[in-house]
Amino acid sequence: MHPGIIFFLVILGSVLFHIFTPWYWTDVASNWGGMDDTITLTFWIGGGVFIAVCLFMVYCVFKFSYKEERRAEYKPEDKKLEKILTWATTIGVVALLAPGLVIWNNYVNVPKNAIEVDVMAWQWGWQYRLPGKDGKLGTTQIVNINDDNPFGINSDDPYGKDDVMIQSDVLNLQNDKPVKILLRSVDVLHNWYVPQFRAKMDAVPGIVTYYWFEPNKVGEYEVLCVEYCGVGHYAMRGGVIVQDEKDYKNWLGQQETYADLIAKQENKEINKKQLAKKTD
Amino acid sequence: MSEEFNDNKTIHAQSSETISGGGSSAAPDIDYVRPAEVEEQDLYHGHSFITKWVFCQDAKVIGVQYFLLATFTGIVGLILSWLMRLQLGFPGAAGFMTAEHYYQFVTMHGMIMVVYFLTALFLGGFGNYLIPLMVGARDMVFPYLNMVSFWMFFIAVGVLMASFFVPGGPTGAGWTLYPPQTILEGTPGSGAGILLMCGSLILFVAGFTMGGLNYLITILQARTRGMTLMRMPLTVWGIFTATVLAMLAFPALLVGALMMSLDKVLGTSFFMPTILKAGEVLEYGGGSPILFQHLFWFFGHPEVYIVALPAFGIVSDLISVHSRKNIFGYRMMVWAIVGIGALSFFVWAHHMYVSGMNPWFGFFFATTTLIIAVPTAMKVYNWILTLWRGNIRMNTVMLWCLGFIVTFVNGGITGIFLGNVSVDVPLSDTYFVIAHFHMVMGIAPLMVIMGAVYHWFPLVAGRFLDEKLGKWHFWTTFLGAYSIYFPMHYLGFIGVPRRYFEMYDSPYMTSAVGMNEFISLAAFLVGAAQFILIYNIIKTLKTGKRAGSNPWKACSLEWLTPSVPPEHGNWGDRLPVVHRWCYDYSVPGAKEDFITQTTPPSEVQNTGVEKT
Amino acid sequence: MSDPKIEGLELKPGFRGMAQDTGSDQTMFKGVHWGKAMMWIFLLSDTFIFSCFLISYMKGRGSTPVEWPNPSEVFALNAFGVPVPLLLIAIMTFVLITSSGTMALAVKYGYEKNRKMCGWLVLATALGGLTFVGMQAFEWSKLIHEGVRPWENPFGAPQFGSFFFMITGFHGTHVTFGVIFLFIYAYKVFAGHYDEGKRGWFTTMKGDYVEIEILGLYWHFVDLVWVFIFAFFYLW
Amino acid sequence: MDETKKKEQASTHKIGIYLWIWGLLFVLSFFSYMVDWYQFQGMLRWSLILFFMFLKAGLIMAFFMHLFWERYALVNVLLWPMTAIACFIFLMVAEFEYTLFTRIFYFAVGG
Repeated sequence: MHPGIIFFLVILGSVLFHIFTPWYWTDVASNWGGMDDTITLTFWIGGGVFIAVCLFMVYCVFKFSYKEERRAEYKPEDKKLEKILTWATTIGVVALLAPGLVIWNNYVNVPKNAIEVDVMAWQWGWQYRLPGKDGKLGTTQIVNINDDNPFGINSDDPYGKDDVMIQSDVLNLQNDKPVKILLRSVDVLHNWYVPQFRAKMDAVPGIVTYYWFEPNKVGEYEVLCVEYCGVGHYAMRGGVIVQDEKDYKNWLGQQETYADLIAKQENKEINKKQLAKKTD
Repeated sequence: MSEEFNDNKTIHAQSSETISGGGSSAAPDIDYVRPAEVEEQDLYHGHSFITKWVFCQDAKVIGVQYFLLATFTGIVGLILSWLMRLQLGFPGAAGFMTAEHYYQFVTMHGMIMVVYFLTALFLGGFGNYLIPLMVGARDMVFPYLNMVSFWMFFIAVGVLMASFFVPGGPTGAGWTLYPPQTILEGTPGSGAGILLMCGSLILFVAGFTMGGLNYLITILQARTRGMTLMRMPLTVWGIFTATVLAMLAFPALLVGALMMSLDKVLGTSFFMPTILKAGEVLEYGGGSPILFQHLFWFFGHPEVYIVALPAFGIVSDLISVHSRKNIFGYRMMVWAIVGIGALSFFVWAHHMYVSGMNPWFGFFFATTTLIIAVPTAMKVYNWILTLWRGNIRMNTVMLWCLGFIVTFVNGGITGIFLGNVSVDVPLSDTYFVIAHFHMVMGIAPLMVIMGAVYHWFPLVAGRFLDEKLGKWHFWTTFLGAYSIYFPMHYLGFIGVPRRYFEMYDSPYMTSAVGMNEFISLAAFLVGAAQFILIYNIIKTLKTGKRAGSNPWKACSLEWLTPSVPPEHGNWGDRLPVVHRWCYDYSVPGAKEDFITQTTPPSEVQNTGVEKT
Repeated sequence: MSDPKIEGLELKPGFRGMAQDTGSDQTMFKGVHWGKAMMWIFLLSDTFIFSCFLISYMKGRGSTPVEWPNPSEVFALNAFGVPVPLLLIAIMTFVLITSSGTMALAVKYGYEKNRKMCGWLVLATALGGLTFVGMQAFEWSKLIHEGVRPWENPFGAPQFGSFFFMITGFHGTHVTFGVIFLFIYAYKVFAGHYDEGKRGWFTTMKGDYVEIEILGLYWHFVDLVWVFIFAFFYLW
Repeated sequence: MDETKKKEQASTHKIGIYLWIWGLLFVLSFFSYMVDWYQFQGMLRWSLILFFMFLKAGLIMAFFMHLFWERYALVNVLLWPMTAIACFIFLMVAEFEYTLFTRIFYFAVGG
């Protein structure tokens, strides 16, 4: 069999695989459908180049196979052809880059009405914190973290008192409402990623990173850690539940705030003291 | 010792008397080449076994030494990849495999393949063997330093391999070695393992610097008469540019490795912020993990091109020789290599789009990254335009080149996905990335290495490798590797994250099980197929067909040595004089379909040869 | 070091000359000795090492919210009972520049094949370097005595000590290697190796006074790096 | 002056130029020391420091390292790679400002 045939079959197989693949992205469940569109565009342009180049190669292999009596063409360069190809490629590249940059501009500029969510990562788990009535998260420090202050909120920060604390790896979000995910880590790099939302960013110890999205499909999603974070990396999961406004408000009302926690601790202290007094 | 040097009287420095004419006055002599600028090089000729084959100063022997040692580390890397694929395809099939082991294998596989296999093989192996031959030098300019370079590499490999046997094992922090992970208690190999890794890298960089200085100065300052830069084979251009990149990029790795070691040993906080580990706040504070990522990728991205550029260069030569046609658009090819090399220093943070760096960098790096696509695409066009109206020999070497074109174009296109910042967001840290970089800097350069082995083996050993075995080797490798990495992209689309020890508990990922099994089986097959080459080499060395001088009818200098395989000193009594570029194939009107670089113009008058 | 004479080629000046050199055969750097070209490329690579160190220092210092110690006070030295800021550093700079000057003259006399002058100047450079290393050792011990450690210090951000010891240590290592080679080369000059063209110990190349220039390049580079360290570490 | 002597002189430089540069380096070092002595602050301090630094570095490279007399092929090979360093520096300045911002904004004690 002529090798060209096999190369042709490889190209054909690649195209067919792409068309009939059962493995493809999950349905997008956030506002980042534009990323999927850019990927599709890249597939059209890039795939077109791939097929064209490879088919041309296969054609040459068939057409110009070695013959003792034939001489190859002698043509060191063709300035005009090279110029055309350079410009065509440049145009293709610009066509790919432009939408990419537009979406990135959207990605780094968070809408004003986004709810901030503090996602705190450690080896190996997540917990979340939502702003209270004042709409602002309190500042934190890792050294403050202990059993009484699981998020390390600075106690003298007035914004921190009403912060809602969710000590579970499942986060509830309101449908059609933008969220700004503020990521921090107490030990190593992590990355809070829901494939259906498309967006991701590393959580880096020592700084706070962010990204935003707007969930637009009610449902339950799985959170994966996608930045290698040690031997438990593959098992570091979490969850997101996207709810309607009513369900969400309902859920939010049941959560404990930092002030609640402090009060509880103080009550415990008082009870203890009273108990001690009684036994005296 | 002095009798071991060449006596200057036996090898003449070519003075101006040995060339005819002066190119001026009476009869303009078209064969005129300027007189020698630099004195003849004295060489140290070893006599004992040790000085001839072990501590040898002959670049060709050093090249083969590099090749063998790099191949050895490559086989170690291959075995590690088998173990990883065993776990991924058939979880639990290897009973001893824990998550610790898995991550250690991932790390070592990555580092070995990128640095100790590909870099060492292309620059140390092919660079040492081919540069002096291709530019017409007697040897590298500093043979002693060259020898030390190899032995530093040897020690570096030894230190790296030693980490398998220390308590805690080798480091398991991923080949990118991102802190704080790398040096935190609980990460596999966070003690001796990471220190040995850093030490080994520092040794490698030191050794490589010695070799790299040799390659650069040999190419820049020791070319033979008539050999201009624009007459050099693209192989030399590729290796040259890659070496420049290495000289300027490895410093960042060296600094990163050194600072990481200090963080580990002295407890400094270069990369270590305040960390809460198991309820305790560690004694670190104030450092910046992202700084390491910048240093690492300031090295890491040029490193990609350190591997790719020699492959570009070599494959250009192979395609040209075996399609009996000059490489199309030579000047464009040279400028593309140089341009890609220069640009590669301005794109590093496209590996860090979702790392939490300053988000505005995304715009800068996406733009610079996609600019690189233009010269790269030009190279691809020129390869296939070289085939156009050629006279293509469909031998094993050509097959590897065609395999390279397919895999490289495929991997290059997926690179555009990942370089374009917002497309990278959903795809980064998934199997798409794994598939992309294995296709473009794993399989594609490997195809070139194999092609180069089949091409230059007749020069190194004087015998042809067996074609039939070679074709088996090619088709299993190409089809197998393609069916490993092409479908793997689609697993990345689902969202299967990389560096997962096992992953089948998520509902939408269970669909990947069957594909993972298939990929693993293909990986076993491809790995095993590489041993065909080893068998082929052993067989050929005993019974292979003798090649004789210039068996491929090539034009470039390395085939024109007085003896095959070339001896120490390469050129016998006289250095060659070069009159043309190395791609004068199928010149109209010429007697044969190639004109060697040393053929003077007076012998090819009345042909359609163009002045170069 | 100055325009070489290349047979069969008229060297043009400026950028046209550059294009011509690049396009010509055999050598790109016309008339530049192999060893000298190698040293230049090596120094380029070394520049990248020091740049990476200094960039890391900049990033580390810039991103810590903890106050950075004031180098003007930390490195002050008591002279006649008054603390003089950066006194020792100023003297160290003085010594290093002095040695750089003697080295430059050594290269000059080397090219004139003035064995005696060249030898003495190389020796003087070596002694200058030795003084510098000695003073650096004194500075280190003073700081260590004051409680500065690579991982902490009593004045402020812990990274101060880390970067200080690492960068000056790396520079000091360069100086130390330079001093060792300067002594060796001083011996070789006095022994006349460069006059008779004696081969080196490990190389097949014949000795030539160009080796003094090569060593000089290295030594001036060490001085050059100090200029940057002085500006960024002590004056910032 | 006969031909051979001219050639001899062409390959080496007059001692005066070295002494000049040497002296200039001392003076410039003294000036940059004075920047600290008089405790200039802000932009003035920075521009003076950088000015003296680059001037000193330039003098050392140009005359002590003979770059001024070298052919442009070598000079350009040495200086162009510095653009990569410059790019690295500019980006790292942006990076440390961003890092410092997030640290102060999210971690600073008190609201």
